[in-house]
Amino acid sequence: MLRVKCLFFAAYREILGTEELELRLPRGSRLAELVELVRSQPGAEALPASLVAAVNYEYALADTVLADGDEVAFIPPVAGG
Amino acid sequence: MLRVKCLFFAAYREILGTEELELRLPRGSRLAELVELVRSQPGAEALPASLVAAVNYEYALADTVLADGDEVAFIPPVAGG
Amino acid sequence: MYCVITAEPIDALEIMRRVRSDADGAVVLFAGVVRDHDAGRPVAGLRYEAYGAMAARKLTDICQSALSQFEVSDIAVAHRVGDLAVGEISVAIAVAAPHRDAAYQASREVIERLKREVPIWKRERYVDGEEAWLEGTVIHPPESS
Amino acid sequence: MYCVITAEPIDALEIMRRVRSDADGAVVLFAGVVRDHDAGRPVAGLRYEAYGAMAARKLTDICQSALSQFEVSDIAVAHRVGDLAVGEISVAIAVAAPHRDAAYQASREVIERLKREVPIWKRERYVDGEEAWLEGTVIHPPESS
Repeated sequence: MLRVKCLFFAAYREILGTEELELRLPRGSRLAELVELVRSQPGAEALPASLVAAVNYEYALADTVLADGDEVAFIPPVAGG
Repeated sequence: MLRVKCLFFAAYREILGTEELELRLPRGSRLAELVELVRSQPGAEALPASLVAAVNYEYALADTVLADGDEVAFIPPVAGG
Repeated sequence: MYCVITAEPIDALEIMRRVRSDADGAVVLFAGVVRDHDAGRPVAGLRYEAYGAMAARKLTDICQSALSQFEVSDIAVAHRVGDLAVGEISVAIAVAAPHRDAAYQASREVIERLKREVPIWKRERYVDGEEAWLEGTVIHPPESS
Repeated sequence: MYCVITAEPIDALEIMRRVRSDADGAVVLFAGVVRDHDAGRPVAGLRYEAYGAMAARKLTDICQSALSQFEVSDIAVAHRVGDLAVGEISVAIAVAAPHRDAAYQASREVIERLKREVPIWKRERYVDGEEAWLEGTVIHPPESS
């Protein structure tokens, strides 16, 4: 198994009621599988159909292979400036 | 006769050795005639072939008719900023 | 180069001073400021939230890329987080360059990319008491990972 | 609107403060600064000379025209005259606007027109002791008078 730290910001944090979850997946799992796991959390049905995530501070595609200890942040549409 | 106040800036002031001259011309004279009068001043042969002038703070063409009391400034190529 | 996400008020002059050197003839400063309205609705203030560690890295990437793309000497960026009142500076970008054209272009590039790519979110507090996260720009991850 | 030709050091922050109002989301400041070189030659300082009364009028015309051309709230410009050392601000232009695009465009328009149209001259003092009036831009008077 691998453990990843999931971070939720802004509207996503409010939807899930938490800013951080530690989730476990089988070794070799990809970001797409983590997204499915996140979607199974309580309240997650309010998340949008498309989710953007950053793995270890870089925006990542759904086929990115995860490693133990990765930090995966779910990034709502950005509005800085 | 009409009297105009002529102002010379930067390189032109140095060429003519003065920053201000009061010159007299016949009534109805145009800027072109004032320019000829300026060119007859001591040292004026060092002025460039083309001179730009402002009459009462507005850039003016050679055919501008002058009035008594006008302020005519000879404007070297500008370099502000 | 200087890129920070900060909870402290931004001193625009200090950001400008960080970039200028004696070889520079132009400094362009962009300051984003909290407006008293948005889409016609009166705004009382804003709350900015950032994914701090990633935001600072993304800003650094953006500035490094602008430094190599344009003939500029230095770039400094500070983005505020937390609660801001109308009139407060949310972001300041200073660019110094030997010539102005490059300074303007780099300044523009940094603010446009910041708005599209840096993980920062904005919650508006309206005069009528309501609050809402602002509709933002959807990130497009790189085509290959 | 605020347009001055001044012999006093320019306070960039003060120029910025003059333009911002609560309806503005963006302020762009351009600062022209004395460089330590020109065309490869080491420069010790500059002397700016202006036809003061006309320069202030021309600046005012330029700012008024930018205010009507772009969606900006206010513009302030200060241009220094006299002897300046390397690193001193020769010109500061602040533009405030609800949105940044107009602020950048108006800022650019004002500095470009200032350099082409305002009667100001620049004498460079080189490190080797020589001095020279800078080659400037020839004015083109209006086509009809």
